[in-house]
Amino acid sequence: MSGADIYHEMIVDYSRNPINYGKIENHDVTFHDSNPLCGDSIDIDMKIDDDKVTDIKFHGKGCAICMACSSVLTEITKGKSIEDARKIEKNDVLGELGLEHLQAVRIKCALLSLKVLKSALYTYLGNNMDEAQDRDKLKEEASNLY
Amino acid sequence: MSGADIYHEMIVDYSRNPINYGKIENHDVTFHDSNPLCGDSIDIDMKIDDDKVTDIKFHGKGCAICMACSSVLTEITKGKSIEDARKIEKNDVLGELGLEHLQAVRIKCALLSLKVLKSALYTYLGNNMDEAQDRDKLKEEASNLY
Amino acid sequence: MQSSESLFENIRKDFPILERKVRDNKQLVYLDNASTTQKPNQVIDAITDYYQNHNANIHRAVYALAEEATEAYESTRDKIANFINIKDRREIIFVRGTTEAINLVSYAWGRTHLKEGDIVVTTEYEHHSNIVPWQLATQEKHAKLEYIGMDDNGELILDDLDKILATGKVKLVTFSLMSNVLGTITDAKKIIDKCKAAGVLTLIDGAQAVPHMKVDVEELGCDFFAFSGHKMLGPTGIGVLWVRKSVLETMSPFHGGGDMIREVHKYETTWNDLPYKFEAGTPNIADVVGFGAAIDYLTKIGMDNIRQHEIELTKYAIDEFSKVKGLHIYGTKDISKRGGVISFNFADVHPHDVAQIIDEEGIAVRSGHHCAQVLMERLDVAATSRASFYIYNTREEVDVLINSLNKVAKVFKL
Amino acid sequence: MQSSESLFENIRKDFPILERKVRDNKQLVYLDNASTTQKPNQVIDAITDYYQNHNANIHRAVYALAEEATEAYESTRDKIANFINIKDRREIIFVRGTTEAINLVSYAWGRTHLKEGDIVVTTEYEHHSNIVPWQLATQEKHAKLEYIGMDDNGELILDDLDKILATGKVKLVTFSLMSNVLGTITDAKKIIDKCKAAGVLTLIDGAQAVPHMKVDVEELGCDFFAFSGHKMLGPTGIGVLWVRKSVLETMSPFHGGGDMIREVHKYETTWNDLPYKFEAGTPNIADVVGFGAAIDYLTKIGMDNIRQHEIELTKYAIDEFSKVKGLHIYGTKDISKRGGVISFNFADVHPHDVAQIIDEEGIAVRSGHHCAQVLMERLDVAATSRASFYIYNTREEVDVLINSLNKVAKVFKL
Ligand SMILES: Cc1ncc(COP(=O)(O)O)c(C=O)c1O
Ligand SMILES: Cc1ncc(COP(=O)(O)O)c(C=O)c1O
Repeated sequence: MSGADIYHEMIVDYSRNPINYGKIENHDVTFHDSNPLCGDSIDIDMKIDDDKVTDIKFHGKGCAICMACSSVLTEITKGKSIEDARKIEKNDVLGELGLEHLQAVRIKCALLSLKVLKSALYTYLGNNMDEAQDRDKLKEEASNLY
Repeated sequence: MSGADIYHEMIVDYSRNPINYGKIENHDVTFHDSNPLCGDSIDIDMKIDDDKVTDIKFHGKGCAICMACSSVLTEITKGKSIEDARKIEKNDVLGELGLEHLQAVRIKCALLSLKVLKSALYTYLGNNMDEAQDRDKLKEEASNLY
Repeated sequence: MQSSESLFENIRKDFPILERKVRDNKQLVYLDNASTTQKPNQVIDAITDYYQNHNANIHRAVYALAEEATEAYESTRDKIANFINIKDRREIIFVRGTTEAINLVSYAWGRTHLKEGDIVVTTEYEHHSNIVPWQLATQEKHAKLEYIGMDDNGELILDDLDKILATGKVKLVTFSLMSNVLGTITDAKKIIDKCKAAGVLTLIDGAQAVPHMKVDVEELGCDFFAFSGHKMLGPTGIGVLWVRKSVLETMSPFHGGGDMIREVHKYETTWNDLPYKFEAGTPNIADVVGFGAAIDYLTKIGMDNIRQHEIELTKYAIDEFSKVKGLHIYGTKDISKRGGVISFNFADVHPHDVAQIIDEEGIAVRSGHHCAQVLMERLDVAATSRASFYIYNTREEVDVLINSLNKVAKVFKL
Repeated sequence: MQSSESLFENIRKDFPILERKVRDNKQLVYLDNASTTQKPNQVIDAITDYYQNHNANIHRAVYALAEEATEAYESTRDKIANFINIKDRREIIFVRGTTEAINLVSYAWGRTHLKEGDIVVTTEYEHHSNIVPWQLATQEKHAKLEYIGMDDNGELILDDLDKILATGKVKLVTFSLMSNVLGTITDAKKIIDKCKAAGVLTLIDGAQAVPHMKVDVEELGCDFFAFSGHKMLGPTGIGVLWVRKSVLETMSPFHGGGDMIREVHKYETTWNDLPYKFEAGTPNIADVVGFGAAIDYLTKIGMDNIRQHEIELTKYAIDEFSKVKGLHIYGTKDISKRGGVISFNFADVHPHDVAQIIDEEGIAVRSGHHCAQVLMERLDVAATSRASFYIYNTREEVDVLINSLNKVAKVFKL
C-alpha cells in the first residue's frame, strides 16, 4: 500500500482538523517524542483519575498520517482504564483508518503517537512506583513498536 | 624488476656478511627508524670529526635487500664530509647493486638505511644548532624519500 | 566550452538505473541527488574489475596482486589531489564520508587542542554532521559552540562572525560550502580571510559543493576540507578528509590499529608517516578505486560544464515552480548564489505527504528535515520537500515534477 | 555432511580472479586469505545489481528506491544475526571493519567507563587493532594495559589472567578468537567464564574466526564481538560490531551526525534508537548488501564443511612442510586447536625474500609482522612468512608452494 490511495477523505480531514488537539494544563503525565527520520514530533498530555484516562490531548507537528492516527488514538484511549489503554495495539489505530498495509517508513509516522502513549503510561507507572515490573515491560513494548 | 632476478650473488652475500655491521660505542650521533610495513628496523651510528664522517656502522633486522643496501650505503658514506654525505641519492645506492627498477614496496626495504642516514645527519646538525635551515631541508628530504 | 545540450545528451545511457520503472510502472524521475547520486557504468565496472582481477590487501605484501591493488588505491589519492588542487598527496586521508571526516577532526584535532572557554563557530544552515560532532567535542572540553546566523534570503550574516571573532577565543570556524537544503553557496573567501586575520583555523564541509562546481582547495585557503564520494557518482562508503600538513602534524592519532603504526611494543607505539597515521585498518579499497573512476568521469565532462548545466536546470525549475499557486521556495532566487537544490513547501500540505503522493508518479524527492534541524527551526518549519539535480537530470523531468503537484492539490483539495 | 571433495570442487568457478595469470604468465596461487579473501561472482553481482537497480540513500525517504535500498541494507543485519546467533538485531552496528569496531568500543565505552588505575587486559598474540586502541584509551584515562602471555606452543597462559583478575581492577578482557599469525583457536569459553565470575566484560576479535568456523555469539557469552566482511568473501569497507544491549545502553555516542540523532537543537541533541545511535552519516550501503550475499554464500556451503575443508588442507600442508629441511612452523601442531593459517620461516632467509622469490612462481603469501609486532617480539623474530587458506584452496596449490621453496633454497644456497 502506498501513494495516493492512503489519502482518503478521513485522513485529509483529520490532518486539517485533528481531534483532541491541544494541551492539558494540569495533566498527571506528559510525554514527548519525535521521529528521527523526518523530524515530526508529538506530545501527549493525560489526566488520570482512579487508574482511568479521564482526559487526553496531543500536540505537535506531523504529516497527515501522523495527525490522523494521533486523533484516532487519543479518541480510542479516552475513558479507558490504564490496564485497557496498555493493551491498545497498532492495528487498533491503523485499522480504524484502513492503513494496515502502510510501507515501513510511513508506519513510523502512523505509530509515533502510540509510542508516545505507551511511554507516557510507563512514565506514569514509574512515577507511581508500585508497578516497576509493568513499567519495564511497557518500556520494552514501546521500544519494540517499530 | 621483480622476483628472483634481484637476488644475485652480491646481494645474497651481503645479506649473510654485511659490511660495517655493528655499533659504535662513543658515537657522535645515532638514529633509529623502521619500516612500518614489514617491521624491519635499522640503527646507524656515526663518528663525526671536523664535519667528516670518520666512522659509520649499522645494525638491525632486515631482508637481504635491506642488508645489502645498508652495507653499500655505509661503505659509500664513510670518509665523506657531511656536505657530501647529504648529497647521496637513492640511485647511488640502488645503482651499486643493480636495483634501480625495484618494485615500490621493496624500494622501502632498499632505502630504509638511506632514510636513517639522512635523519641521523639532520639530528647531528640539529644538535649543533648553527644550521637550523639545513636541518629542516634535510628532514623534508628524508621524509620525501619514498 | 561545448554546448551544454550536446554534452549532456548521452550521459543518461551510462546510468542503467535511470531506465527503472517504479511503483505502477512509472518511469523513475530521480531528484534526490543532494542525498546520494546514481552511479555510471564506468564506476560500477571499475569496482567489478577490481574484484575480478586485482583484489588484495594493500601496502604490506610483495606479491603481484598486492602491488596492483596498492597502485590502484594510491592512484585515486593522486586523482583527488588533482581534482580539487591539493599540492601534497600526503595530506589526503580516506574516510567513509563527510561525517567521518568531520568527526575525525573533532577527535584528533578537537580533543587535542580545545580548552575550557574556547569557541568553535558553525552556522545555522549546517548539516547535522557539522553540528553534532562540535556539540560533543565542546561539551567534553567545556568549550562553547556558537552560530553564524542566516538572513531571510538564506545567506550567512557575516557580522555575527565578526562579533564572535572579537572575543579572541575562537579556535575553529566550520561551514559548508553549499547548503544541502537551500543550495546557498557560502562566501568562503570572505569567511576565511576574516579567520586568517584572526589566526583562526577553518573547516569546509564540501559535501554539496565538490560534486557540483569547480573547487580549488589551495585557493580557498582553509585548513580542513571534507567531502563524500557517493554524492559525486562514486560508491557508498568512501570520502575524503584533507588537512593542511602543518595542522595535520599537530593532530593525535584517531583510530589505532594496522597500517597507522611504525612500531608497536607492549606499552608504547610510534606512528606511521602521513597520511597513513590516520588510516587504520584495512581501508575500503574497492570503493577507493571506484571513486577514482567517478573522478575521471566528472573530469571528462568538466566541472564548469556541470555547473552550467545545473544553473540552467535550476533556473528553469524555479521559474516553473513560481507559476504554481501556493508553492513556496526557500532561499535566494539569485541563481549565481545557489546550486541545484530547491527546497519547497506546498500550501499547508506536509512535505511527507507531498513526497508520498508524487512517489506514485515515479518521482524521487526527499522530504523531512534533511539532517538540518537547526535550519528548520530557523525557517520555522517542521520540514521541507527538496528536489536536487545532477548531470543526468532534464527539463522534462522538472516538468513531470511540476505536473505531479496537481495531484497533490487534488488529494488535499487545494 | 557432504563429502568435502564434491562440495568444494566447483567453488573455484565462482571466483574469476583465480584464473589470473601473474608475473611471467604464472597461474595465481592465492594464499593470503587471512589478510583478505577473494570475492565470488555472487557478491560482485549483488553490488552491481544494487547500483544498477536500487541505489538510494536509506532510512529517510518515502520513495520507491529508498524503500528498496533500506530493505536491502537492513536485511543484511538480519542475516548477520542469524549467522552468528544474535537474538536482537538492534545490537548489530555496521562499521568499516574490525579495526573501526574495536576503536568504537575504545572510545564510546572505554573513554566513558575507564578510570585511573583500571586495567584492560589483552594478549600477546593480538593484532595491532586489538592493542593500539587500548594503549591509547588507557593512556588517556591513566588506566593500565596488561597482557596474557603465550606459551611456546602458541597458546595463551590462562594463569596470567587469573593473577591479573585477582587485582580486582580489571574492567575489560579482550582477545582474538583465532590468532592471525599462529592460527591458534583461543579457549574463549574458559576466559569468559573466569571474567564473568569476576564481573568483567569481554571483547572478542572475531576477524579470523568468523570466516572459518561456526561461531555462536550467544553461546560464547561475551559482551562485545567484532569482525570484518572482507575476510569472509565480502566487500572491503564493511564490518560488524555487536554489543550486548545492556552494555550498549551505557555507551556514549561516538560519531555525531545524520541518522544517529533524534532531535538536534542548537545547543543540545538527543539520540536515535539502537543501533542507529552508533551509525552516523551515510553508511556503506552497497557493501552491506554485498556482505549479505557473502553470508548467503557461506551459509549455503555450511560453516562446518568449511572448517572441515580447512582442517584437511592444513593437515596436508603441515605434513608437507615438515618434510622441507630448514623449515620452521610456528604454533601448535594439534590441528584441532588451529585454523588454516601457517606461519613459517625458512632457514636464515628473511621472509621478505622468501615471499619475493616465490611471487615469481605466482604464489601470494604474506611476509612481515602481520600487524602483530608484540607477538614477533615474543617469538623473537623480525617477521614470518604466512600461508593462509580458504574454501577455494586445493592440495595442488599447497604442492606449488612447497615446490617453490626449492627455488628459494637455490638462490640462497641452502
Ligand atoms: C552539507 C552536507 N554535509 C555532510 C553530509 C554528510 O555526508 P555523509 O552522509 O556522506 O557522511 C551531507 C550529506 O548528507 C551534506 O549534504
Ligand atoms: C585478528 C585480526 N584482528 C583484526 C584485524 C583487522 O581487521 P580490519 O583490517 O578489517 O579492520 C585483522 C585483519 O587484519 C585480524 O586478523
